Amino acid sequence: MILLSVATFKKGVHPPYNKQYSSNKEIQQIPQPDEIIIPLQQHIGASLEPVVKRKDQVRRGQLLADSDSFVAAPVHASLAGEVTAVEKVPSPQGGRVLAVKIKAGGDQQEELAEVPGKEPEELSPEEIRQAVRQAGITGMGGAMFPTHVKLAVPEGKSIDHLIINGAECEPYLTVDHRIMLERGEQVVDGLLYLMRATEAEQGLIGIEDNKPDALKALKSAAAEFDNIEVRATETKYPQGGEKMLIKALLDRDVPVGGLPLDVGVVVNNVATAAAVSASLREGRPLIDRPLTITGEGINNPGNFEVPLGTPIAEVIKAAGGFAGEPGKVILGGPMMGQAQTSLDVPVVKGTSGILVLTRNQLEEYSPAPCINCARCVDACPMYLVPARLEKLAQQEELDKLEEYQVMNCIECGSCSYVCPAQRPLVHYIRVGKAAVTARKKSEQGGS
Amino acid sequence: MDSIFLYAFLSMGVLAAFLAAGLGFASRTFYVEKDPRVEEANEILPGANCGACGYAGCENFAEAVVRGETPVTSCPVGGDEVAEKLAELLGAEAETAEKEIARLLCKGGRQETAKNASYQGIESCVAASAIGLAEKKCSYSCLGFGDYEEVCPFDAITMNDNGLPVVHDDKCTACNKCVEKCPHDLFVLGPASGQNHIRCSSHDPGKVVRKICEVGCIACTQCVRVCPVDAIEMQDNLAVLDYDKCINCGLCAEKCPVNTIDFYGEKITEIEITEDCIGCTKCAQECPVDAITGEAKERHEIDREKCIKCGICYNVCPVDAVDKDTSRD
Amino acid sequence: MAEYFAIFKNGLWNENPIFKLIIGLCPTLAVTNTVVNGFAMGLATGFVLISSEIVISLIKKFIPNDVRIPSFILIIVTFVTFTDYFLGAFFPDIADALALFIPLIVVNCLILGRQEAFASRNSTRRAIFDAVGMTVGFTWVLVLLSAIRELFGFGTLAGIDILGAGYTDMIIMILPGGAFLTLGVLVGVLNLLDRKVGSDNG
Amino acid sequence: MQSQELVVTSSPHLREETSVAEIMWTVNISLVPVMLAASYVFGLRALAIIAVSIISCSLTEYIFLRARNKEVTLTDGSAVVTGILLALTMPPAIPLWVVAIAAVVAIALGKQVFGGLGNNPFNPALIGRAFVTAAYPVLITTWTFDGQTAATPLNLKMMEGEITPYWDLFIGNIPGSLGETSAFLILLGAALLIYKGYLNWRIPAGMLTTVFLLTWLMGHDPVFHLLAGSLLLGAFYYATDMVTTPITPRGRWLFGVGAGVFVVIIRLWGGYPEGVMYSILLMNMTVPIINRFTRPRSLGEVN
Amino acid sequence: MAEKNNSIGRLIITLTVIGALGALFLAGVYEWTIPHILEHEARARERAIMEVLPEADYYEEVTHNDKIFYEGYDENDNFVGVAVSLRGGGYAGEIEIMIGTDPEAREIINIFILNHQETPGLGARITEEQFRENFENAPFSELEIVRRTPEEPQEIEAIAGATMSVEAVKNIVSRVGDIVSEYYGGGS
Amino acid sequence: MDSLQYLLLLFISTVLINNFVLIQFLGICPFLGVSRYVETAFSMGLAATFVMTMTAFATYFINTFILEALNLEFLRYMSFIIVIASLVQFVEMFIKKVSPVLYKALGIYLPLITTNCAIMGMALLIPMNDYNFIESIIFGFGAGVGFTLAIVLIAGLREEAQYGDVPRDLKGMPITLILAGLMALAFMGFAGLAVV
Repeated sequence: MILLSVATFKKGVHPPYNKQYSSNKEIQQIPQPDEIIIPLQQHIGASLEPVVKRKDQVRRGQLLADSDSFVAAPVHASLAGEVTAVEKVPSPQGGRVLAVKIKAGGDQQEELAEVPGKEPEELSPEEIRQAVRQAGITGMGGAMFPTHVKLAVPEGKSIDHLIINGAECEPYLTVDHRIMLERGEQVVDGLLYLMRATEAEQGLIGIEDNKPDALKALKSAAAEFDNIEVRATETKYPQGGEKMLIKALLDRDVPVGGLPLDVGVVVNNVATAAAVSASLREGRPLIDRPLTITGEGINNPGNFEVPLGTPIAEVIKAAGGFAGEPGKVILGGPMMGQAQTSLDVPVVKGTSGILVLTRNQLEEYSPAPCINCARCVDACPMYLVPARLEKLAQQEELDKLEEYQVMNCIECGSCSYVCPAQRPLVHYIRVGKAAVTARKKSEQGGS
Repeated sequence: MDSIFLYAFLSMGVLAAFLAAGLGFASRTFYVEKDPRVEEANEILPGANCGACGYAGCENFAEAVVRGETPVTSCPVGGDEVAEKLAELLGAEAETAEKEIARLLCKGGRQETAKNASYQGIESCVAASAIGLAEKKCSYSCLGFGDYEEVCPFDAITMNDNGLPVVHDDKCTACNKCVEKCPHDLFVLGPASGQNHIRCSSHDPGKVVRKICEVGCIACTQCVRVCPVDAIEMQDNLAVLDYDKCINCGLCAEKCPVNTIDFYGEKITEIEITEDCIGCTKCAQECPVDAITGEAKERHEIDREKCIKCGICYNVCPVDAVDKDTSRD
Repeated sequence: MAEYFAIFKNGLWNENPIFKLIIGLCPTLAVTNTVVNGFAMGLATGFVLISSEIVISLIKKFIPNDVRIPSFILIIVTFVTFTDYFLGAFFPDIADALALFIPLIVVNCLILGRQEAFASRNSTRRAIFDAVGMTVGFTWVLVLLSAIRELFGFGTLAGIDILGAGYTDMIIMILPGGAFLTLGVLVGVLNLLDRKVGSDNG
Repeated sequence: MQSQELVVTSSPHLREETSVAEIMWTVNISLVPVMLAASYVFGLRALAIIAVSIISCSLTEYIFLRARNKEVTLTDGSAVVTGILLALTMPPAIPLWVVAIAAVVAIALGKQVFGGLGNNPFNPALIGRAFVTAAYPVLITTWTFDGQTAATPLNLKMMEGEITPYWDLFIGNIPGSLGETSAFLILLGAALLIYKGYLNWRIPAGMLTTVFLLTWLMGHDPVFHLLAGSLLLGAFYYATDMVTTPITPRGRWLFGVGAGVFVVIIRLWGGYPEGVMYSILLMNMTVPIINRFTRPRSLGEVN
Repeated sequence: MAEKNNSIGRLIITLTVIGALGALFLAGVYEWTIPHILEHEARARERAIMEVLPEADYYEEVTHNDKIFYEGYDENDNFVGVAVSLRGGGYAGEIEIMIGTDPEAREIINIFILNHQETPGLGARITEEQFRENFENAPFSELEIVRRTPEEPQEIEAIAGATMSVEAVKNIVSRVGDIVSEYYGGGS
Repeated sequence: MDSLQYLLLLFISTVLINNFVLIQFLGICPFLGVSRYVETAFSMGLAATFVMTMTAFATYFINTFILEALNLEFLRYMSFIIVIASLVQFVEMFIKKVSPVLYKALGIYLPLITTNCAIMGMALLIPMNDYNFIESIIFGFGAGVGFTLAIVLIAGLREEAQYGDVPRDLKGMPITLILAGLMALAFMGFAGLAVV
């Protein structure tokens, strides 16, 4: 009977969660870094124009770059000091990206926007969206989609449910767990603003049932609000995937190529909700974020509040440095995070964790041939056929890739995780997606 | 028994006439305007409609050939002869331009370029770049998996021991496949006669390049300054060569302090104006360093101090009165 | 003469109808269970090919373009029927063995293909050399294939016992499956040879 | 701070601890009881057949991989699986050289020409067996039991209309191929595979149910048809060969049902007493088409 | 070629001429070859009849109700038996068998396979002497296939691996009794 | 009832047991040539089936009422090929006129069919087997269905084989022939079904 009360979706996998390293460590403030690097592209959308130049003195919280485009989120200085350069730096997403470098100096008192701490119902949706955009808030679960864009409900659509994603299904990561425990009220408060912004009637908070304390904390925080429900979901990867969570909580299918709002839902991460609350109550732009640093390769795993732009080397230092020989440094969780080539890359808005795996933990990359065992088919929460997509991507059969719905892949990694032949399925699917996208672009450009 | 002859004659005659009438009727009634080249290609083909090419009949194949979907060699029945004729038909317009060859705009192989990390995954440049992973620190550099080896339909690209692709000039047909494929856009088509190549694509500032690549362009602009014909231009920290202007003198390669520029041609070691000079002054006008002096209608002289041995005078002299000595570098 | 020889040689290897052009496979597979059958089929096809190439190269000028193919087919079918009756009258055993595949020479793309690709564009003399080259090329692969199949399938070659009484006949070799498999492997091996030889020369 | 370069790979960075080799060797282990039973019922000759089959398969695989300059992956156990499965289809009196030929064909024409493991469209062991069935029909249909020539239960039924008692079929006290003796031991091995999650239940379920229902509808003894011959072995081991079966859930049902239909057609009306081998080969042929038309509807996909 | 006159009339004339001339030519070929072909057929038939009626010296073709019977006579013009050709489905195609019978004794004398498409080396072994001997002196009744050396006259020994072909031959031969008895009564 | 069962058996036998391509070696050229993709293979099969049924119909009449009636069997090949050629031409014209969609799907395969020996073989087998009118139609249709089945199946297998690492010298035709051989091996499972 208990099982029945737990919401879930079909398929998926059960990787070892390994959250014990940091799940009971409180979020701490990291020591102030000497230099920060703020990339000007920390969101999906148009790139930003810097509004500061070399040698400028900036205060903490000062706007560094913005764009005229709607689909963009401005960035702010998370450290007071002098701008030493505006140049291309290695990006955590790979490649190079324009960034503002700031050397610490002077008063670190932050500059807050003037926001009269109004209650949600006193504000119009538009006002909330404005404030959220000014604060530069993007999705903090990893995708970094500008939050105000998510909240802008297009004409003809309406939102009935606003879901706060507290599933945190990525193994190792515990930061959302800690946020819910330590800042539960802020999360619920953020949810109320988000509901107001989208005019959603119902707020839903989904939390995997391996975090009973967080469930309890949020239930009590939300107890006074009738229109907010806190629900347990099955501990299963990728429960935190937007589409999975919607399926689990509301049993709605987000259409292929569509967004949650097509089924009347908006999903936000708990950290995002907390940031929304902070921006509306205190006028605080998104300049710090909590994250988990963990893994077998870290001496003192824990959860830290980190100024954006802090090089990950600093965070690693704060967590006691490497334990043993580091093999992989991953931004994000082990299932979807990105392995880094360098420790100079900065923490950005979507960095929910830094995972360090030791060299000894890594297996040799030696994929065997696919034997059609179909474990990937049985694991894929999106009902795709990864084994086939891999082959189609190899052969660059773009028409068939589209026919097989390659664009519907959420890159959760379940297929690669279960593959007995160690096939780089997700990697091939990404190649395929990139090729399909490129073709679409060139077709649009051509016509 | 004679009736057999009669019946045979009549019945087959009637049947054949019937067939012919049908065919003639069909070819007129259902005449459709088509790409004339398809018709021509169809004429060249055997017309046996055997399907061995994989298409539904010769006409279908002709259409595919004209659209460039299938190589001219794919009609097994027609053999080489048909392939040649088809190539002739389709190549008619392509022949006019100068022969081009794919060139690689990166010289930083495993030895020259600093390594950043060790990549494990699909051994393909496209795959590595699709997730933004690269082993080398230089984010503009050749990823070194050699996708083009497979991409090149003419086997004109092989990977060398240093992890860089090598284009074999004799096999390259400038089909543009490698240019399209390379995720870092490191291939360009240059004239086959071109002897100078700036083999770098990095837009990083010189100080960054210096740290991560031994042969990367550090944007010192020396080549720009030395070029007698202004064929080199700095574009965002990178020297870019205009093949149309280049005269293949090799001066830039000589000057480049980091050896980014390759010169395959023959460097002029000695140049002088012979007695054949008619004093047309053409060379003097063209000389980029004003090293040629002399009155009109008299034999000109080259000032050895000033001369940079670019060879322009040799090229422009209308009466071949300039002699040069070359030696391979 | 060298030119004619080149045309002739073309059919033997470079444009071998079976393993390079991959046409005319129905008889290749169906009748090659004994060397005698394979050889006879090669000759029968060759006869039709040669005669029709001669006739067509002679009358090519009189045939309007629109009925080119039907005319060729009519000429071919005449020679095929002739071959069929001729074999039936004087070589009944062979006629029995080849059965349906004699009339099917009509629709062998090799024949029609050569008319179109060669006979209708070349002089009669050149056409003869082409036809003979193609015939020899077609026949030698047929004989090779049937030799392999007969040897393993019956333990004999052209009816002569080779492998002795102790050999257990490998019946699959004379069945359809064996025909496809043998030809597949054979073409593969010939490709390999071709590549090896080619790379030595080049 | 770091002595060596960091390793970069695509996500995910976690993998479940399984491997192709583990799957293959588990299949091999699950077949041990059947092999032991075969050597108990048919004597040491059975072991000789199994040994020849495994060695020939491995050797052929080795030669092919070496000739193509590929990594020699004999340790993945797939050649051994083919060897064992091939041996289990052989009648006990078969000359060993026939086994060797079957093994060479199985690996060479059944598997390696398509590029090796994972690429073969047909079950290699069954290709080997079908090849020698066509090549040496007499040798392959000579059955012995206790040193005597004997007819298999399905032969008996076809020729004489005689039904072998269920209990004999179940415990394996019957003549037949090496692997088609004891229904019990086959179920035991299959249970291990199901427990490990290496066996997809849809195919055997579809195949056995179809045979049961169809034979029953046609007025035959369904239990006899389930237990006799190589149906159980085929349903659990040959028809579930991952490489040569559909990868979609619906496709697997279809495959099982189709194979079941062919078994019944061949057994009841065909020229052969047993049709399991051919029915699986025939269904192997349809796998690309089945996969194509049973692609699961992706989440949120309309139609 | 393409510039040639392509009028419909010309198309028709060309094809008609080729077709008609070809037909004429073939009619000639037919006239020339047909006697030979018929002769071959006759000779093959005669050989088969002599094979199944070994005592006969010559035969006469008799038609009863559209069915052709070959009556065999020895040099003294004594009736030695009647042969008939029957067909039926085999394993791979139709099988045609010449069967010699002794209507008096209600026995089969011998059989000869005229045409078949059975598997070479397997089903095709029905043409072998050893198999045909099975039918010598077999009675006019349903024959039986056994997998051992035959002991009774109606028993036919199976060929290993070619059950279907043997079955087909047995079925065809079993029919001969009724057909022959209808016109040649015989015996009892 | 009896004859209905017989016709059904004739159909099954033509499709499976005596499959034109895999057992009788007829129509190998298009079988190997036009089997690169499932879609084209299927269209080819449909077009062939249609023409085969029509051909069976037409040649039956020609054979019975002209050739046999006038004792002109020696013109069988010639008349049949003319009939097939004209038929294909007329069908193509007809489809083009009636349905451009159908023409795109089927019509473009029609020219290939003239030289498809499965059609000619089928036409010749009818008088050889002494089929009556209905049997001829069933036979023609069954032969077409059998051809379609074989060509679609091998197209599926070939598409799949492209993903595998086929040895270089076996790529293309050789591997297709081997596939066909293995298919023929599997089709042997149907052998003997006809005798029922």
